[in-house]
Amino acid sequence: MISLGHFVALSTVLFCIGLFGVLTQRNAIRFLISIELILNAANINLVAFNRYLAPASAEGQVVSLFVIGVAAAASVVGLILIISIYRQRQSVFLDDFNLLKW
Amino acid sequence: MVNIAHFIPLFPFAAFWLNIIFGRRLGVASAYVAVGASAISAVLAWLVFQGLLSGGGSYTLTPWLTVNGHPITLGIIVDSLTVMMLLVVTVVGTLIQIYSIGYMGGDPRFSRYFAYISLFMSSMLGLVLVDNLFLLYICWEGVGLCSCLLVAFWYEKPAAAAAGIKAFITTRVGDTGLFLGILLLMSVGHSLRFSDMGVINAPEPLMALAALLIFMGAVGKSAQFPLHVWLPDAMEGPTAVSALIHAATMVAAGVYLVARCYPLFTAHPLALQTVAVIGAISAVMAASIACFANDIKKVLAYSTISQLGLMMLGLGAGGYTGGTFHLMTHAFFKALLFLGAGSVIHAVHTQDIRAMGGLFNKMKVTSLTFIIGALALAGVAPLSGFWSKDEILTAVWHHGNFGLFIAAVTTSFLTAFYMTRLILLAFFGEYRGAHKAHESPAVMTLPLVILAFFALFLGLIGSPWAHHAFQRFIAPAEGEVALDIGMAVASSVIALAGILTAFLLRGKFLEYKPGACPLIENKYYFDEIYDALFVRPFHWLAAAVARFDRERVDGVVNGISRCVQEIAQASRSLQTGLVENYLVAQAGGVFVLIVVLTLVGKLCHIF
Amino acid sequence: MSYFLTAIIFLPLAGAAFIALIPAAQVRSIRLAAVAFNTAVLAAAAVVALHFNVSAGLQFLEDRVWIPQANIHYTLGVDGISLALVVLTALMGLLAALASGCITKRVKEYFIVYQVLMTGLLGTFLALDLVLFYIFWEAVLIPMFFLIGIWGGPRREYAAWKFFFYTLAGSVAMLLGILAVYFSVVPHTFNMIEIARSSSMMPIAAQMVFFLMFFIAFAIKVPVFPFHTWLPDAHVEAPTPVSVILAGVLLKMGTYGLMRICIPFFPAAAVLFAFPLAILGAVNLIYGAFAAFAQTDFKKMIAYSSVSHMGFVLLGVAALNATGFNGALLEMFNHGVITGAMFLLVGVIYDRAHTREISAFGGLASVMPRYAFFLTFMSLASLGLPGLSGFIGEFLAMAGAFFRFPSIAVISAIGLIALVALFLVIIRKVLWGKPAAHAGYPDMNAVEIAVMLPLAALTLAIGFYPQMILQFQTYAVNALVGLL
Amino acid sequence: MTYSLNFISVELALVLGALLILMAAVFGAGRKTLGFAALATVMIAIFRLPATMPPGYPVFDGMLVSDTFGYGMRLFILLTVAMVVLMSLAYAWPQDEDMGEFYFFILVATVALNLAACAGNLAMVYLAVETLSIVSYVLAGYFKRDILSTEAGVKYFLFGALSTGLMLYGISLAYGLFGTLDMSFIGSRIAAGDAHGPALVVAAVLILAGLAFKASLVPFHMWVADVYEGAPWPVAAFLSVTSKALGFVLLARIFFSNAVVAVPFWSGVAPVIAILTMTIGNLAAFHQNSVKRMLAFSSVAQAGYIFAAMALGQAGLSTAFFYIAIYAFMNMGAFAAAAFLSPADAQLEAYRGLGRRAPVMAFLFSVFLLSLAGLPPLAGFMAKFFVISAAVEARDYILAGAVVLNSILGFFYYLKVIKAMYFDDETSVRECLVPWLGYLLVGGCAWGVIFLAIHPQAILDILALMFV
Repeated sequence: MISLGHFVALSTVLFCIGLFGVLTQRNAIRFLISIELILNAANINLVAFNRYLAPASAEGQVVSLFVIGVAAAASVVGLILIISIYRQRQSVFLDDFNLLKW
Repeated sequence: MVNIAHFIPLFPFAAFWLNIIFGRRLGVASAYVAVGASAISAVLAWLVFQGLLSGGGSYTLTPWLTVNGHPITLGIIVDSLTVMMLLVVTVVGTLIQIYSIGYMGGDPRFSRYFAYISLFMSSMLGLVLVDNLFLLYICWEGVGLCSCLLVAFWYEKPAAAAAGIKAFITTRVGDTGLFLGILLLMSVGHSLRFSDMGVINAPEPLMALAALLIFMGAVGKSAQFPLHVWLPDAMEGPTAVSALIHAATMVAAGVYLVARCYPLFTAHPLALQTVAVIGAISAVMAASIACFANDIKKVLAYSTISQLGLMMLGLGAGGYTGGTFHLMTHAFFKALLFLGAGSVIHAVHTQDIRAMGGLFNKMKVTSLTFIIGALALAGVAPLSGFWSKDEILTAVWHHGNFGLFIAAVTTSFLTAFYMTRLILLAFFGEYRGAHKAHESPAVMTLPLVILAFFALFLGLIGSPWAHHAFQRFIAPAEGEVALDIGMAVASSVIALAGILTAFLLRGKFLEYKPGACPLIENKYYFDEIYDALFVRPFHWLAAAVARFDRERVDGVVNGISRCVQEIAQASRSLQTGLVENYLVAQAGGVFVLIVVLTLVGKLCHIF
Repeated sequence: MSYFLTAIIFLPLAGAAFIALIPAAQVRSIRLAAVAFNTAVLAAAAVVALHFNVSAGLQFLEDRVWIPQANIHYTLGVDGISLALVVLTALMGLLAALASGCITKRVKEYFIVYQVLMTGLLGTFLALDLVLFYIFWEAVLIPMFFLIGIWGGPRREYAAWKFFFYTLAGSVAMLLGILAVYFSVVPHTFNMIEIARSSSMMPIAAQMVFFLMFFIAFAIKVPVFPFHTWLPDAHVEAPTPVSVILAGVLLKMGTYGLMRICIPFFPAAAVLFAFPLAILGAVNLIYGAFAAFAQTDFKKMIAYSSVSHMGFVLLGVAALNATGFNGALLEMFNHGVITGAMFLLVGVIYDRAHTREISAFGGLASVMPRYAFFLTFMSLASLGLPGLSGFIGEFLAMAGAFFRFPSIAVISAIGLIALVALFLVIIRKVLWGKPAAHAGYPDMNAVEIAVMLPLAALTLAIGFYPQMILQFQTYAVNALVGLL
Repeated sequence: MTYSLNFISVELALVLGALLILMAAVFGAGRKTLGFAALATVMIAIFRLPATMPPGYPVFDGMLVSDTFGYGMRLFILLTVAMVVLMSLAYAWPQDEDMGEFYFFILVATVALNLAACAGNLAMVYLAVETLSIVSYVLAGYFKRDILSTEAGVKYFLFGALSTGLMLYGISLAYGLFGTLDMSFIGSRIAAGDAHGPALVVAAVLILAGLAFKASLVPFHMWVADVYEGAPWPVAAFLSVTSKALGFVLLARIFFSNAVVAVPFWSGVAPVIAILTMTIGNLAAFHQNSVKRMLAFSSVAQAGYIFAAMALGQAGLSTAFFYIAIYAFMNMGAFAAAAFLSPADAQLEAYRGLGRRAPVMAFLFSVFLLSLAGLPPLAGFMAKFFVISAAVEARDYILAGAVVLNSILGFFYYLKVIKAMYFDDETSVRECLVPWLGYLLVGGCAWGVIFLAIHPQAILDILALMFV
């Protein structure tokens, strides 16, 4: 029987993978994917806690729906920016974005 | 009639400002302004003298400053010592100023000279009039300033400039002693007035120290033993200046100070003894140097130091009247000698007595007056020098200290010796100089004659024929004074012996090879010692301090700013511009925060 | 008279605003406006001096609430201690404005910044609320930074930076001190009078720490020995009128602070720190004189000499008795007048010879007799010749120090002799000797003499009748001694 | 319900205005008209604000909270946005930029800001912060053709996405801990002290990450310089004043108003973060030769001072927001003046000799810089003075000493700019003409800086109401 522990474990694992992905990626697109992982880990948490801890209200699920919507908007904007910088630098590698420094 | 005394210094002071501001326009008239002012002062001094005889006394004018709760008031002291000094300063001053009209004839800064002389007169007169030590110190420094300005009057000559500064600094060293004495007296005795100088009940050693410190000021000003080096160099100034300041008045201020604070010194025998010893040393040492000096003004300068030493010896040996009497007579005949020397230099344009000779028949008046002055100085019987020097010898004899008496005797002997040597070399034999010597104009010779008159007859007022009028006038409390015939004879014998030996050795004076007696010829190497001990270390220390300041202290300041800049430079390079670094930093920050907080939570076991 | 002090403080600021309206081209009218406003300030200061009741403490009091939350009041007042300094500031302000003829580039900005500086200075001496005092204290920094930085000599920026950050570091320590005192006085207040009144309650340890916090700020301004290296640079690089104000007034802010804040607020600590303070005073005196002796730049010599003159003031303050305080206050006033005059004279020679190397002068007495008179007069006043005002201040300070620490007073007597040697050497190197070939300089013109005459007259007058200044101080000084 | 509608009528007006402007831009309306339209929208929103009084009623059952603190902050946000719009009206935009979207984004951001200011629920906090961030990423990268601007946009996105992601995860953990996202409920649970332990710390720190990113505190401040340098001047001003203020508002709401979570957090770690922020901000700004980057780091340092006040706990809160109010005037004025003085080239050399070429604007710019540095007669000093006196009152001498020492460091680089303007003589003779609107804005800010120095009473009374 899947209990709350499993869900929390799953979400923590997802969160760590996403975090690891964010910190080590060279490629901007892979970065976006890792961000999605983190957001979905949070969603899992929200839904699981709603189901197991506060079944009365649907607050957790409603919020996770919102999160999905907003996450989509965020990645759209992210992609726009990455495309616009790609058009200028012909590369999406994060190391190339180093004109602004010191 | 006495309380007009405080106007005496004001006239020369006004003359000073007149000459300074309108000097250029007044031209020669500035001399008349100065002479007029000091003449008026002389008349006022005479009136005050009459007032004193008819029972006048000291009086105070206004409270001036309160220090440590005790008021210092501007007071005027009118007693025999002051009046004697007033008369001496004004009379000699006026005569010398008349003389310097001729002597300073063509000088471009004629009016500036008379301005300084008037300022000197006013501060000297102020010095003898004020009734407390603090105001005396003010006039004391004023006098020192004027001596520096006048010595360095021809400041184009580097030697004159250096001599002026040397004079001011050396006297200032002494004055600092006086300054500390004043502070000590104020902190212990709470009063600086001369009248209650003797009655201060304070711990013995402190009062002795105060007396010694005050004496240190006198030593500086009267060019006594340790601080005498400035007087011979001060001869760089015009001879009239040397006559007025470095012979008659200013150098006597030291003796005046000791005489004025005499109750303080007599209350502490140790202080009195030091005065005597210092006087003796200066007298003998200066006299010995004078015997070998070849510059006419240097001879007279060293003779002044030795005569002042004699006066200090007299005072130190308890002979208050002797010291003051010699002070008065010495002022006149030493001024005469200097003015005579001035007239000689004016004629032959050289100061080296070996290049003179045979002036007697060329400059009749100057030579005659000069010889009278010399005899008075040597202490030959009827002249003024004999009476006052005899007083001192009797005082030293009664004092009982045999060493001091020997010093006094040798000084008298040497004085007679070098004065005769001077006269023989300068006025007799054949003329060795290049210039055609001619007698000085009347304006210069007239003061010589008047001074010669004083040199001849001034002594008599202290002689038994005038039943010791001067002694009774100067120290009424000391009771009857008798002339010690034996001592009078002895001093005459000593004087004649001195003259005789000089007469016998006259042949050897000219072919005397310099270097035969290096110690005395080089003036006991005082200048070199002081230079090595004080001047050079002072410069070295100043340079060291400036370098320390520039490198060390500034170094620290610049160091701090440089290291702050370095830290800033380092922290700036944290911004690498690479996104990964930023993300790692952020995630790292979160991780560190979590770890720290859980630890902190565990520590204060909140969880 | 309730608004009089505010008028005095903000009159120069009004002048600045007025000058801002004048077009930059009309240089003459700008200078006239500046002189006019400064004369008005001097007149106002004179009125205050005339109406000053000699036997009363604080007068012309103004007390308005400024920020109730932080209990900050706009309090002004003048008493024996600050009166002489206010008059000095007004006087030097006017004379420096008159002597600003040598400023030719960006004259309009110069006078605007100059007037702001004057406001800051006047405010510092009149403020009785600690925060108000701090605000005016810091308000002086920026104008000085501009004055030295824009119109200064070759290394002006280094000097401006150094001056700014040195003083800022000190005043920041003072800010902490002010707040610490605010919170340790039971009825929390910034008012200096109340704090002084309730100063005995503070524990001795707290008093000592707060004393040091304030002392650092004032020591840098005085300047005291280890913190003095900004002074020579600032003086050498500042234009003449600015260095007149710097020497004439700015150095007094430090010693004024010592007497207004450090001594009355922390009497127990003051007694404990009296001996070190006296030692610092003696070191200042001797160190300054020796360092000055070895300098080759004429202006740097005068700068170091004012370090040693401030040594006298420190000795006076360290004496913690009526004579010492009187001497310190009088020496502050005299030093302002005399060293201000000396810097004006250095400016006169610099305008003609365009160099400050003392070896370049010589024999000027025959070339410029009037200049020679004034330089000799002022040098003698600086070396403390009795009969001139310099001596009276030094005498009282030394007397005060002697009563309390005789050994230190004796040691600092060496400084006296060194000072004499220093100024005589200055006279010899500049005035005496044969005039150099090219030294055909014109003598002092009318404006320069007009500026020098009041200073010389004041020096002579105080020298002959010191009661003129001392009468104002006695009440305040006795009150101060009463607190110890 | 009607009260709730009334409450969000401010936001509705803004949204309506934004949409209208977008439509007008599509139909080719002029740049000036769009600007004034945006300004009008903000004015209307401000007039709607009183309608949200009186405070105290729940809005949308807890999602938003109506209290005087929220009311005050919404007024602050609307005023600062009005300033930003005024600045962008007067700013010399490159010719080919169409301004419609710009004003649209600004207004949307304002809506998000207002909602965040009075958020009562953690979900609302996340939603508001996320929408604000999305809009800010686009604003930061507004100059599509300028490589610096796009890089700024991307960097801001990458950094922002991570931090909001972390915040969301924190919120989900909090939801797990307390079973609800309503902040007042969470606060009372924590106050009762029944939920604590490492989990709470992790949740708190993760939420803090999101907010600290907005408020640019130390570990999360790396993005500031690069984004400000790349972004156009008005956006940099907007980010440095309004969104930074929002960061502090949310910090106050979550970590202060009711929850006393992580007590060790405040007394132990917060002062360290504050000191680090100040010091690193000041030190990094030392050697900048671009005025924009220097101002960016100075805003980080100022954030440090604000957080120092907050680190003193409940007592320091009103001082912190007093500082924020004055900071808004100073910083907005400084950014505006810097923008008008040399719009294209932000290097220090471009500012040389401006003291003569544009005397009034240069003088005002110096006033702002000196006020930021904390020179006494100006409001900046008053703000710093209150912070230091709060620190000394709380016996936290280390913090007080740090603020004092940092203000010395601050003087160094602020003076460097003033030195360049007044001491050095100019290199380029480019005439600097500023429209009257610009003078209105900069003059207004200068008046604020000087008036608030003389009479800080005006703000102190409002703050007393807000933190009753």
